[in-house]
Amino acid sequence: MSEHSQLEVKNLHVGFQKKKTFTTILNGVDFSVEKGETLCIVGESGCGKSLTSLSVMGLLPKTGKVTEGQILFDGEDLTEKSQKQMSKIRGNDISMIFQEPMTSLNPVHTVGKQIAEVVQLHEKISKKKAMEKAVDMLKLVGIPSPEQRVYSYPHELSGGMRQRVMIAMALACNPKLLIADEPTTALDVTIQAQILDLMNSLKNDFDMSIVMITHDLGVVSEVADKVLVMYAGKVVEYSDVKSLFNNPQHPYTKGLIESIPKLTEETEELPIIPGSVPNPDNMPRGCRFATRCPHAQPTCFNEVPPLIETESNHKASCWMFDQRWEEIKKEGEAYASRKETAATTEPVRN
Amino acid sequence: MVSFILRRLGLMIVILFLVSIIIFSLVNVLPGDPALLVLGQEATPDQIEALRDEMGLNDPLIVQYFNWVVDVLQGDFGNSIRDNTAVTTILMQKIPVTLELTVLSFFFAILIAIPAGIISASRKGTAWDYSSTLFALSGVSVPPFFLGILFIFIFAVTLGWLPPSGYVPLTEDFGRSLLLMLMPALTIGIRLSAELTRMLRSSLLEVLQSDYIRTGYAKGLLEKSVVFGHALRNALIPVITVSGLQMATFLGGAVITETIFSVPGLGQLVVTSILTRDFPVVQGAVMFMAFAVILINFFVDILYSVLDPRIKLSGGTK
Amino acid sequence: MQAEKKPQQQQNLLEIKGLKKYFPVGGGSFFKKDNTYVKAVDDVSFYVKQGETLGIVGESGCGKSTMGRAILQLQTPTEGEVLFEGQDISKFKPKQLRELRKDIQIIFQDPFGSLNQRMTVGAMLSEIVRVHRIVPRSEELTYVQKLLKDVGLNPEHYWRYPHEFSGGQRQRVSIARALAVQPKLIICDEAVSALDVSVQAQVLNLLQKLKRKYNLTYIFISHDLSVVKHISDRVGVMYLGKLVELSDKHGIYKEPQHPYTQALFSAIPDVSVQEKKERMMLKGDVPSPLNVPSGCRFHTRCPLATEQCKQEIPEFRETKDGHKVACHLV
Amino acid sequence: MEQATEANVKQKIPNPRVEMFKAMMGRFFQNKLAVLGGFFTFLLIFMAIFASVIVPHDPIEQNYSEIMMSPSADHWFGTDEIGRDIFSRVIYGAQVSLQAGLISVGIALAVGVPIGLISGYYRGFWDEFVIMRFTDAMLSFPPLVLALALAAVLGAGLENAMIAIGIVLTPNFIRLIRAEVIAHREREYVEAGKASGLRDWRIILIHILPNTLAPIMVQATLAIASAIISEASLSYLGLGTQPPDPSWGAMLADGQGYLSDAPWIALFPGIFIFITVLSINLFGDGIRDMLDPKLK
Amino acid sequence: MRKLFLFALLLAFSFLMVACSSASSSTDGNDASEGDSDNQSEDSSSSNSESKDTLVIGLDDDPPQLDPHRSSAAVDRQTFQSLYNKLIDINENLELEPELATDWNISDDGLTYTLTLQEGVTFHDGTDFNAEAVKFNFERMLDPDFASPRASEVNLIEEVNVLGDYEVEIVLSEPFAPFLSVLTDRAGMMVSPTAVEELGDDFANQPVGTGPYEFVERVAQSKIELTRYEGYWREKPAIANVEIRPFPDANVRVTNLVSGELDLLNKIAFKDIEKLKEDPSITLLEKDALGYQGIHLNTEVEPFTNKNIRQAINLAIDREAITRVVFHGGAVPAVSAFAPSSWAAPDFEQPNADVEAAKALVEESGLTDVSFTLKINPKPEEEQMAQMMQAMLSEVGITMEIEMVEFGTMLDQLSTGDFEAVRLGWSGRTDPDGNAYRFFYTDAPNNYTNYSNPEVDGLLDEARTVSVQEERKAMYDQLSEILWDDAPYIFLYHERDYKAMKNYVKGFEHVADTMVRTESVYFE
Repeated sequence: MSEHSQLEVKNLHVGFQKKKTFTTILNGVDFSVEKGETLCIVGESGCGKSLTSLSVMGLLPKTGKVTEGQILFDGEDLTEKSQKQMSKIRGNDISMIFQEPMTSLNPVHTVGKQIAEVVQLHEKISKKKAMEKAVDMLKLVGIPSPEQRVYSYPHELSGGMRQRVMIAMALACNPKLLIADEPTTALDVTIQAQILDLMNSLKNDFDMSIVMITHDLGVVSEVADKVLVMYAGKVVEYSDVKSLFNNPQHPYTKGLIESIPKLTEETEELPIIPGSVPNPDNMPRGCRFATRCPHAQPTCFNEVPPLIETESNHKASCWMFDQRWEEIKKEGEAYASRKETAATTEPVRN
Repeated sequence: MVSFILRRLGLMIVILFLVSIIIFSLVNVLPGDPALLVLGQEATPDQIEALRDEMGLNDPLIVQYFNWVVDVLQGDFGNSIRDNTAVTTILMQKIPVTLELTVLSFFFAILIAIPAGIISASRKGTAWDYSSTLFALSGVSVPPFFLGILFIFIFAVTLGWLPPSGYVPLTEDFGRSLLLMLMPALTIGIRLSAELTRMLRSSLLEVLQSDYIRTGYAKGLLEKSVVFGHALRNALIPVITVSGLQMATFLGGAVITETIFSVPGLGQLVVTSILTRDFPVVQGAVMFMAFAVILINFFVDILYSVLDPRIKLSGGTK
Repeated sequence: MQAEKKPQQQQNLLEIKGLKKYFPVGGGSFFKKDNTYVKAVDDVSFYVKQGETLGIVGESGCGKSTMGRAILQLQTPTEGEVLFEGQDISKFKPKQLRELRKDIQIIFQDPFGSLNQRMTVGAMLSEIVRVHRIVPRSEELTYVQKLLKDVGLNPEHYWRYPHEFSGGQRQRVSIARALAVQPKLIICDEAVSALDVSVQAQVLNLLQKLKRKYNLTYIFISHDLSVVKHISDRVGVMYLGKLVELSDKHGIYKEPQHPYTQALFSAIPDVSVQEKKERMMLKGDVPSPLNVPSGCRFHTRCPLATEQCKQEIPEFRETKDGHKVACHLV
Repeated sequence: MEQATEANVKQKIPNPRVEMFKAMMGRFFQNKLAVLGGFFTFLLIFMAIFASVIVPHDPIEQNYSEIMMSPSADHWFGTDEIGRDIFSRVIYGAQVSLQAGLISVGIALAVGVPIGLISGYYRGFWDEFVIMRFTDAMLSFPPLVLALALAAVLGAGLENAMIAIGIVLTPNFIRLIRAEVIAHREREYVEAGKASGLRDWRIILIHILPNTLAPIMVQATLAIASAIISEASLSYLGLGTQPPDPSWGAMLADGQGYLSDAPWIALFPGIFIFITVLSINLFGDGIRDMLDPKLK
Repeated sequence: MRKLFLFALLLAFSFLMVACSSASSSTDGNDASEGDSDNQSEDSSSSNSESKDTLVIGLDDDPPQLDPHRSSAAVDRQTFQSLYNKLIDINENLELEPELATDWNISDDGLTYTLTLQEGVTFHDGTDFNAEAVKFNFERMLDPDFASPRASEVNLIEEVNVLGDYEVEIVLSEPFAPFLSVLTDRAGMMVSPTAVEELGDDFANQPVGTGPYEFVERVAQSKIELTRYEGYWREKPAIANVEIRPFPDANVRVTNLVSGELDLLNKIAFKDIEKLKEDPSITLLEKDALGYQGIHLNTEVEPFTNKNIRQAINLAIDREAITRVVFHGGAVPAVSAFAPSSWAAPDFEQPNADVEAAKALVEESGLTDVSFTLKINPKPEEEQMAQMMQAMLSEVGITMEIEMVEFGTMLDQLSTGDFEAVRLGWSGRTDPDGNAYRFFYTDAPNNYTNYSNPEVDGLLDEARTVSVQEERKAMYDQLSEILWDDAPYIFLYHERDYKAMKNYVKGFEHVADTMVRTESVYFE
């Protein structure tokens, strides 16, 4: 392993300016991706996983802002780059593919033109050469008769084909890092299988790192080397993929894995995580999962748990793994007996 | 494509048929006897009756309508009651005038609207955006006759820079023709540009939200290239529809502006013909206008499909 | 296709015979009608027994949702019979249909779109209760609040607007709406697909609970095999408007017979890191329903396709007890 | 999530409508121009209602010794060619304009909404071949020409002008409402309504109509603005309000002749039409933002 | 896209350049008045008349017809003066003068008119003008199938006899004193028989006469171009071309005159009188005209069946105020059908306005809540006047509503009697008969008021047979008295005629018939 990671995100805070208030959505996200490694960021909707990827790309909406933290790419801090500098990196060193292949391609240009555009942008080559490159890329991602397909418009292709085009476009300049934001969510399972397969094989060919964002743990198990589990804008668990599935640590991760109906198992009732994600304007001060956690103690509501290494390459952000856990539990029991009717502060709306 | 054209042609015929019925009935319930207008105060009742007979005004309406339609289908719109000129001849004289005015107006409108719309949308929320929005709204709100009068007051009466009104054909004196058309074209152009600016702004804002714009940025494009290379063409598609409709409207609808600036175009023709009960001219001119509207819509649809490859001309109605 | 002729130890609540739903494409010109159709549902037959859950699974565009709507007569079937408690409801008049709505209900996928944003939850539910005169006026509020409780909501939610709810809560409202008329059969059309995993589990459990409580029958339509398997007693697999396999869930999951079913199962990523099994990868995309392949519709993607598959439409026949497949190779 | 929160819930029960209203108001007041437009609109309405109290002179009183006087302390906007006070006339003119705007749009709504609802909901032959083709035909006329022809048929006068403008506006509303209904008809909440066994009229009136109100309201506001211009145009051409009632359009037409000698005769009514229409348009834009949170 | 944008920009720029350069050239022309290379006729006050060979006339409306025998609009006649000659002309003192007829004789019984014609006259198409042509013209007007509006003026003609090549005899069925004056107007205009036969109805668009100018081209509602007829029988006009352009809007017309687009206007708005008088670059000619303006009261409907009410209205209206405020002195109060310029103008003076007397009359009428609707044409001056009268009448307790009605509708309603009061005047004829007979004779074609008075009928009949002017004047004086008293028609004012022209336009003969006679005009 070289002296620094391909991508290293440190203590990232991102929020949105809404009229007069500023709402912080991402609250101290840390992770790193090594060269040639695939990291999956997993979580339910609204957990901030897409925002993380947009921050890395420097594509936050105008009202969004990185308030704290660093995004180190090849050791350089991307948060300090200007839009112009970022535009040289985007599409070239870091590429991205999106969830909706239906709408992510410009409907009025041919796919060939759209691929050629990125090539011409970053490599000073002629239009003709760029077009040839587009054909090559289409061939590479497994699109039949690419010579004709370069002249197709996006709407003439199926969803799977379009996602292949997106991949071709993303890989056209041999990026070091590919960010894939829910690339298969909109696709049917049989097509999803094809795309995941393609990505796995291309990753090896291109020797790049991948950050894959998904809500589907099945997909995670297919492609990931490392997994980052996020909940309500915070990292709750960060682990090696095997370790995560074999031995999930954080109550949220556990709940998530259990609540998926399994093909191989028979259950009458699914284990569930009660409640719903708290509103970003009304987050608990402490652990954000506390409102839904079966083990929650008063401390959990008030103090943010640190990311604790529970085993090698496996960290979880939960007081249960702290040395103080027994104390905390005792305190909690004492508190509960004092105030029988203590109500949690779960907000009504989401 | 062929089926689209066939279907649209069928539709056009139906609409024109309805238009002909509407305008014919409207014109024929207009109070005022054209025969009287021709003959004036000095006419005797016998003469009026004779003329009414000659003009076919004494036939049942159905018969009149039928005769008219049969003539129209043969390309004969009849003769003006007022001066007995063939309606087609009159239209041929008026159309170039209105066309010149319309084209110039569009030219101004586009000249203003495209930069204004782009600036407004890409600098959303800034002073640029507000001033261009305010301009656009003002442009939509100012009545054409007031704007026209204001122009005359400022540029012709007070400053004396421009001739107040009038018309010279382009073929006769190119420069002067344009000069005379300047104020009327601006009057229409400003209003039109206002509408197009608003349209372009909202359409561009919507497009700028779309996923493929994000893809453009993700590719490493700068804002300028994203706006011009990816957003503008998509955003212009709805704007073109509106322009098409507007152009059609102005082909016959610059009534007030033409009146104020004494531009002898179709709008003025229709107004005077309605007021002087020149039925064949009203009918002919309105049929032409409706036809122009329908035809332009048809071309806009085709243009639409050229600009937006997603649209196939399958002929389904929305 | 002949109807199911199974000896009925349990009563068949619903029976579908040769159901077809075609959509005309384009209008053609004024002069000629276009003869192209999207054959969204093409000759489908099955039955649903009282108290069971029939799962229908398939990829997008396979016609499963259209079938749900056609059963409910929200879209008039092009052909075929829909027998509910022995009566062919496809021949029903509007008034009879309105009565029928008390017996068959539907829950839609989109928890945002399926609720009227301008009405409070209470007004929405009360309206239905009132229209069908389920309870006297005076008991309406109590009844609706009890419904809300039944689906895990709060009685006070009666006065709330849909936009104040989370996705999961909205889906609960939809369930309450379906329950309001005390139906016998509920069609769940992708009812949990738009929900996050943790919420999805909550709703699935709720559906199970309600089924037991009110002795409901479900037709559960989804693209998610794991979910379908979890909740169903029997499962049907659809491909391009046709039912290709239908069996009880153990039969279909343990021994899938149709190559498409096999491929479908094989494509699902497993939520575990056991050693990866060998995948049966399908080539290409699902053909457009506008012009379906001849013979077996799956032959274009089927790894086992033969000449016969291209020519002949395979019969949907019973291969084992209660297991039906439409494939020449089985 | 549902347990344990009853205290919270109770606290918030009385105000969901209020909250929604507050949010809408918030969005509206965020748009400064719309607030300004709204302020002017209400000021104009106020002026129109209390015209008789506000004006310093009788709007039809003629004073031949004070002809075409430039604006002064006594005559704020000057006097016209037969010695009437322009300020008073302009204030009274607001009555005419606002009336024209509201009533003609009212007519268009009264005709357009039911037709649009029924046509869009049931589709079929009548919709496709009668109503749509008819609106197509109506829309292929240049609007002012159609209004002019209708006004000429009906005869001069404010009432007739309003009817003519109303008729011209109607096809737009039919189209808008029909399109909205068609869009909503495909929505799942309507299907759900049908699946619940609701009758068609109930679905149309109780479910679809309220959901289409927002675009209708926006369109109606904008239509009021354009109706005011249309009335002024017809009056300008002599087919609108009849003398001596002050109509801004007619005043402008009269004043046009005196531009070089007494520009105020034309300018003040012109400015008032402009401000009124602009205010209503701004207001309409504000309403659009208010009703559609996605747009901003 | 960028290319298109650039192109648009370029176009706009070039357009603005053109605009600026022409704008500056026009202002230069006005200020410095040299502009030798200037063929644009933007000259204001002086000099370069040599380079200018076209007289540009601004008319108040587009002439619908160029065929005098078809024409019914007053504005048509302005063009006819250039295209046609009349048999007889009138001069500035309203005296008859020879034109195509060099001499005329009236038989003692007043039935036979013998005309001697000018020799050597040709129509623009080369056809000779002679007695046959005159006969053809009258027969054309009398042809019932042709439905000429002239018919009512010449319907007393029994036969037209050709006595020689240049002598023609016209026989009337009954004596008609005003006949010669009829020949000074459209009925006396001679059109080319060959052209008529060739063109038929299309003659109206390709007129052929004997006048000083011949027809070149017409663009409806835009312009009519005429050029000097080189074969003209009299001295050829000084200016080579005439261009006639319609400007219905008076302001536009005047601004175009001031800015130099136009050389001459046939009509101005009264409010511009003072302004134009003061303008040093403009000559404003003023002349009493022949017409009268007023209100037709339908004597068959309430409240005008009541004579008191009619008289009350007559007295309630302050004609002075109207002529001052609305017409800026460009009109004189009227009390009869005969303008001051006419020899038939009555000598008596009627009270201007008497509110008290009017009130008394309303009282006397026994009617309460007297109200009626006045129909007017939608024109600014009409509106002003109507609103003034409205105020005046309300003072004597009469409510008057105003309704604006298009001219066509108004004519229709007049002829069907669907009105209470209509504001409509008469452009006037040289002979007083033309101003009175058709309106006040029982059941005459224009007797919209349905007025019938045997005494009036008798006077009108008699005045037609007598040819001595003094005798006729006495009759018309009596008629005026009766009409004032019966008041079926409220005479309001006589317009004066104004001709505004650039001061380099000379030689204009201003005749009370308000016609633009181009023949004598020259530039200086």
